Amino acid sequence: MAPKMSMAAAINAALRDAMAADDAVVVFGEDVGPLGGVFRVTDGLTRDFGEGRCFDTPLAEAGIVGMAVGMAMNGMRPVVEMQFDAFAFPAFEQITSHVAKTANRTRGRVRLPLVIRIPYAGGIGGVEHHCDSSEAYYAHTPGLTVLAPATNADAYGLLRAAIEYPDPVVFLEPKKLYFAKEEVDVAAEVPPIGRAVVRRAGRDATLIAYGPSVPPALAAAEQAAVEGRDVGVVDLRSIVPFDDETVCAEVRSTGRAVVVAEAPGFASVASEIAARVTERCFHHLEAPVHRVTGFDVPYPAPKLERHFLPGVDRILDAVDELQWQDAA
Amino acid sequence: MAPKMSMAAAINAALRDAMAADDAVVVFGEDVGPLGGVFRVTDGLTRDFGEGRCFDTPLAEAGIVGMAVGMAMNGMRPVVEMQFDAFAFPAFEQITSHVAKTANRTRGRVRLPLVIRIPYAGGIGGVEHHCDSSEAYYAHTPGLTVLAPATNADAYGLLRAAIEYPDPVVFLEPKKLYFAKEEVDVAAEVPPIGRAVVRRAGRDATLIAYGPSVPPALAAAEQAAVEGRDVGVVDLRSIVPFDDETVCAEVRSTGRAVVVAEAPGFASVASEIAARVTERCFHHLEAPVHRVTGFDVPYPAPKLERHFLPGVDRILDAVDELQWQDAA
Amino acid sequence: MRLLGHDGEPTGSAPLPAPDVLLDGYRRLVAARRLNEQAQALVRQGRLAVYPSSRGQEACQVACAAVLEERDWLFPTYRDTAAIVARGVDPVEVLTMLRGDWHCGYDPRERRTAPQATPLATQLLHAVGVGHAARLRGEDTVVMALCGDGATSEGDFHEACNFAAVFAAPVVFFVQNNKYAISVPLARQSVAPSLAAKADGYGMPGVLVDGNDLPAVTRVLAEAVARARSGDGPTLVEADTYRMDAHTNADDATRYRTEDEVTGWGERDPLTRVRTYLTGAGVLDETGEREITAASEDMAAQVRRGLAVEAPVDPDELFAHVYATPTPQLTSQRASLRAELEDEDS
Amino acid sequence: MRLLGHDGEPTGSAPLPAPDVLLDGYRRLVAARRLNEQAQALVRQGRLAVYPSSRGQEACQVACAAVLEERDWLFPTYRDTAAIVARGVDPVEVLTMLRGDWHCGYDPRERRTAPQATPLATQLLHAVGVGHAARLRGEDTVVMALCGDGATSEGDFHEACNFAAVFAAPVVFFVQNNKYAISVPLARQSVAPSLAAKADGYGMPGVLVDGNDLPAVTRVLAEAVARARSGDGPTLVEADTYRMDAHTNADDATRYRTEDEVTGWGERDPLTRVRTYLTGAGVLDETGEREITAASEDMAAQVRRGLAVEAPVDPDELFAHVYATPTPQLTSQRASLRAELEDEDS
Ligand SMILES: Cc1ncc(C[n+]2csc(CCOP(=O)(O)OP(=O)(O)O)c2C)c(N)n1
Ligand SMILES: Cc1ncc(C[n+]2csc(CCOP(=O)(O)OP(=O)(O)O)c2C)c(N)n1
Ligand SMILES: [Mg+2]
Ligand SMILES: [Mg+2]
Repeated sequence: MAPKMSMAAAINAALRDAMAADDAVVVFGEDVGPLGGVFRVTDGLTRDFGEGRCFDTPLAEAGIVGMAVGMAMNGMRPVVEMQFDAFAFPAFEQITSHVAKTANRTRGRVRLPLVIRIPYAGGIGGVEHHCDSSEAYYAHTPGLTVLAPATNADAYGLLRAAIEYPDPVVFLEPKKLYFAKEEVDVAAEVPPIGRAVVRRAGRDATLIAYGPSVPPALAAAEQAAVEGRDVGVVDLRSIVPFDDETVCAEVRSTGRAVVVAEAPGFASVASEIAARVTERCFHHLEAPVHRVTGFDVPYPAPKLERHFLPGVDRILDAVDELQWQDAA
Repeated sequence: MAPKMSMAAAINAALRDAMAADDAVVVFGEDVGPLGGVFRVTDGLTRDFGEGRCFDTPLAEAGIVGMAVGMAMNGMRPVVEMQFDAFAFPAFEQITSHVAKTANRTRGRVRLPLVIRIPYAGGIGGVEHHCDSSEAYYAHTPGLTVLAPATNADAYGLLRAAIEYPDPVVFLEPKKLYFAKEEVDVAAEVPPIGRAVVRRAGRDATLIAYGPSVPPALAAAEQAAVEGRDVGVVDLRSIVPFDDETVCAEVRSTGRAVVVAEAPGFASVASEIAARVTERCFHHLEAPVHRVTGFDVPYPAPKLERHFLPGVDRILDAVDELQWQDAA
Repeated sequence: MRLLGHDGEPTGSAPLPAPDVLLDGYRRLVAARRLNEQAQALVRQGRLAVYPSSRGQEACQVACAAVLEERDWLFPTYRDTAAIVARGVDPVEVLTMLRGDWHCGYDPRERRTAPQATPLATQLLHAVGVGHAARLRGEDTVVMALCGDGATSEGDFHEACNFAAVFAAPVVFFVQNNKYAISVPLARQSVAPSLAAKADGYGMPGVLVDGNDLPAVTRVLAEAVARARSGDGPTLVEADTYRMDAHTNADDATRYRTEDEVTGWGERDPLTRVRTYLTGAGVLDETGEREITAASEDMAAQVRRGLAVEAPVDPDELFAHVYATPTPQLTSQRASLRAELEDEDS
Repeated sequence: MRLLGHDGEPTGSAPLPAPDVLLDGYRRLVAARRLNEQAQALVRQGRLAVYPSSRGQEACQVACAAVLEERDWLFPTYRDTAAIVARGVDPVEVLTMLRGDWHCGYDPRERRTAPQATPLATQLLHAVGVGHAARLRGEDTVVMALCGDGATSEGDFHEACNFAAVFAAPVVFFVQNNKYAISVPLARQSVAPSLAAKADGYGMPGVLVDGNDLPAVTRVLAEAVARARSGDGPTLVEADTYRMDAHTNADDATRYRTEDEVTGWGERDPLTRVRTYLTGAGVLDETGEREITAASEDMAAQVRRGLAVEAPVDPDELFAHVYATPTPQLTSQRASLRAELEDEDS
């Protein structure tokens, strides 16, 4: 049996193993050095690999990402941390105008093998700006690869894959999953980027989720089973590229789908999933694809958080609405 | 008959009339002063209203938007210009973390009546960074109101409405429409924010478009009519708030819809429209809602632009694919 | 710039304020210290989720509020709770954010105090905008904009300083250089001779002041405010101070700094030297001290009482303030949440 | 810093380079000028969509390339075509972007010359990254990072300077202060005594140099390169120069500056003073001048020939480079575009 570790520990292990395997891998950001990051994800890296391989920078996110672009241009594989979701926004111009476009701009002559790690999404009762779900901004930007692990094993494996990838990856780490322990086999094969996984097969309906929404989706499926419905769960893992094949195969087989995501729903990744699944599976659908997402409001204060987040009940309600019976 | 003017002139007139009507309206940005803006949209404002009412700033977009936030906090109604789409990205943090959220953060005690004008989208053979369609980023951000006029009269009317609005508005001005002249009745009633308009009624299918995509949608409908199909066109005008009522009424009556937009399609406003129309009109749909959008690639070099942009042929192809006949 | 040595002896570089003025300042210092300690205690008791303490920085906190008129504006950060309270905002309201009730606990318009800014340095630009708006209307409002040493590395700091200088905006940029940005020491933030030296690059005066010296900080800030008010534009003031507590309670400061360093700064405590001086000057005796302590205890008790009440938060508030008029989308989302909650209740 | 006066007289503040070195510099100046003029002509003929000219700034363009070794990197902007060509990149390739063919016409790796940056100041951070990467590997690469006066107002300028200083990165920040950012004059960009003064705030040396004085710019940049190479970190160099042409052909400079101002700067032309000096020193005669002109005409003819060929652009290129391996989405989008084009053709 593989050892149990938290997602934070799994990511730490992935960074370590990648750094040990390749001298070109360097880690930097705010507080990632001696402190080991505010979530301790980079714990011990400076101590074990030296200040040249894992270091703190001045406090400036565009600076961090911009420097990573340059280092990637010059033979390195930078892995940078944005301290929280909303604190990646100062780097937005660097991300959209350079990280995403440099390979294309140079007709593939300059690729940027870098990873932007972002502690991601909510559910931790954080104060404002600490719980945003920003995947839509990145997923909409051509040239970025956007990953969001939901299990500790995937966090390890996908991060290893991301660091080895020739193109830039935005790596979204669900904060609320950082500390629960699960088995992680670091010797397992690295999962391919771009492939979803069916976490639970189901004949009646399909829940499509990623990152922090996978656990509530699984819990909802569990609960639905109790209530007599066989609901499956697809964990996307990779938002870009999108695994149409796996997702559509499931939806075609069930004829009903609900997308679950924390971000506000308007013009979101959930919208994309609903639209593309419908385009591809229209004649298999018994009901429109439903979306269970955050409301179209700024991430709320901690005391209102539970009303905002897509939880088991809201998912089950959406499943109930999938027109199981002819209208009366 | 109302006089003919270009969209650039209509926007200039809206700024002038708003400045004349309300001393609190101030215009600033890069090159908007003596030069009158790189598109001459602010031509003559400094001369006619003085340096205090229309002025150039240092070259820093976060600075411009951040200063606008402060001025709006303190009784002004700033209208700022971002020189081109992609040059609004340095202001992204100010826009998402402050412009969009200040009213909510303060429980409505501090509202920000400001307008961010952005010369928007492509079709002008511009070099890189000058043709991006960035509406998805704004539309996904709760707290922003996002408008995109397609006619010169709407450009005038919606900008007047935006300046009078109590909340911040992102105002997207289709660059490729800046210079063609149309009749504009500045005395006409100001159109309400949040209402789409049916530009062309149609019985067979509905094209849903906004901003720069409205003219090709209308041209496609024209062409379809020649080919014997009665295709309608809805011009959204307001992306947020979204006019579900008007859009869904049209789609329900035709049973077929195509969304047309220039931005890359993935996780875009077009995705949202397809998803929400499907949610609301599922049982009226004869075919899945199609999307005709930019490809999921960075905005291309001028010589490749025509392959990227959704044009009449591509729209007609999408209409053709709306399953008009039983599969053979 | 220093007026009062660590030992409470006047340095003589400029006259000290009148004893009663200084006594009043001392009263505020004690209140600010008590607030910091009370909030920390509330965190330990689980009544507050988090508290970024300004213990050790109280002279800065008190001074930046004291030099402002009612018509001026204060732009604080998450660390400046004591300054906000010194400006007259109810401490219970200020702490609302940190108990998870809402993003900004107070009405920013009431005391002309902006919401506590979290995204670093962003608020400095808002401060410039507020100042420039006032100036365009011919008002003589001054804006005090606070940030930390770490925040000076952000692009927004640069843009704000430059905009203020170019527009001669009535802004005082007050950097509390407390030597750390969470764990990152000043040396990793800047290798400039001082943060005040950054003023050169904007064409504005830059002043470095002992941030643990209440009369000195007050004097320097008052001068900067006067300059701004008279139309001579912004000033950058750097206060040399130290964050005595960890970044927040969630932080483990032993990972990045030594006990010795902390102890060393403890000897430069901003309260002690004023107390020593006032006692020496015969302005403060045991009765006075007791009185001051009692007042601060009253305030602390009021805070405890205020935070003991668990105010229910209405789920409708999720939707109420995003737009002046909710969009049809928000109206329908609110309706569906209400329906859900009714289902739950039934 | 100035070595050669407007009148071509040595100022004596430092020795001039050897005559043959200066003659070589003159040759490059003439080539750069000719390139600017040729490109402008091509715009008028509709062969180029747009050209941001560096006429008047040729001394800067030539010097910043000349002081670099092959192993160094150059980070240019849209205005620095002449510098890129001086670095050895084929002018036809460089101009590819401006004729609408592709975003970056040349292979950045071949001459270690980054793509011409359009989003202002963003490239300065990339320069720091390239330099820091080299330094971590123990290489002595130097990075020359160019920007304009306007770009110094951007947050990225600040962050780049600060990162470079803190990491002692081997970067030379070279600001061509040509007095305008499109229409916005320097006075609206900064009220600092100089842009070089911004260096103080980062703890790096800042040097102001006459940007129309080839030997002076070369000397100052060479010193900065040497400092960077020896591990002593970055330098900020400000060149006092002037943009003789409009921002681009799309711009109407008469809206914001006077003819007199332009004429005045014409008298400080960077070519004239070197020519005057070299002629006076007997190093340049009519034959030499003719030879140099002929060489530059050859280059111009080559540019004309190169741009006369309309290279077809393959629509597949839309999808080819976005990812090393196209996503399934791009593969299917490419297929549908191909099908469309086949339909068109048939
Ligand atoms: C844009 C942004 N990036 C990162 C953070 C996370 N963060 C919060 S406080 C802090 C350190 C700030 O240091 P400093 O400016 O010195 O202020 P201090 O906390 O010492 O008062 C960091 C990195 C943030 N709030 N905003
Ligand atoms: C981030 C960003 N904002 C705005 C622009 C539009 N723009 C292009 S050049 C320019 C002026 C730049 O002035 P300066 O830095 O002085 O360089 P110069 O053109 O004079 O060489 C502007 C505003 C841009 N390219 N990037
Ligand atoms: Mg600090
Ligand atoms: Mg310039």
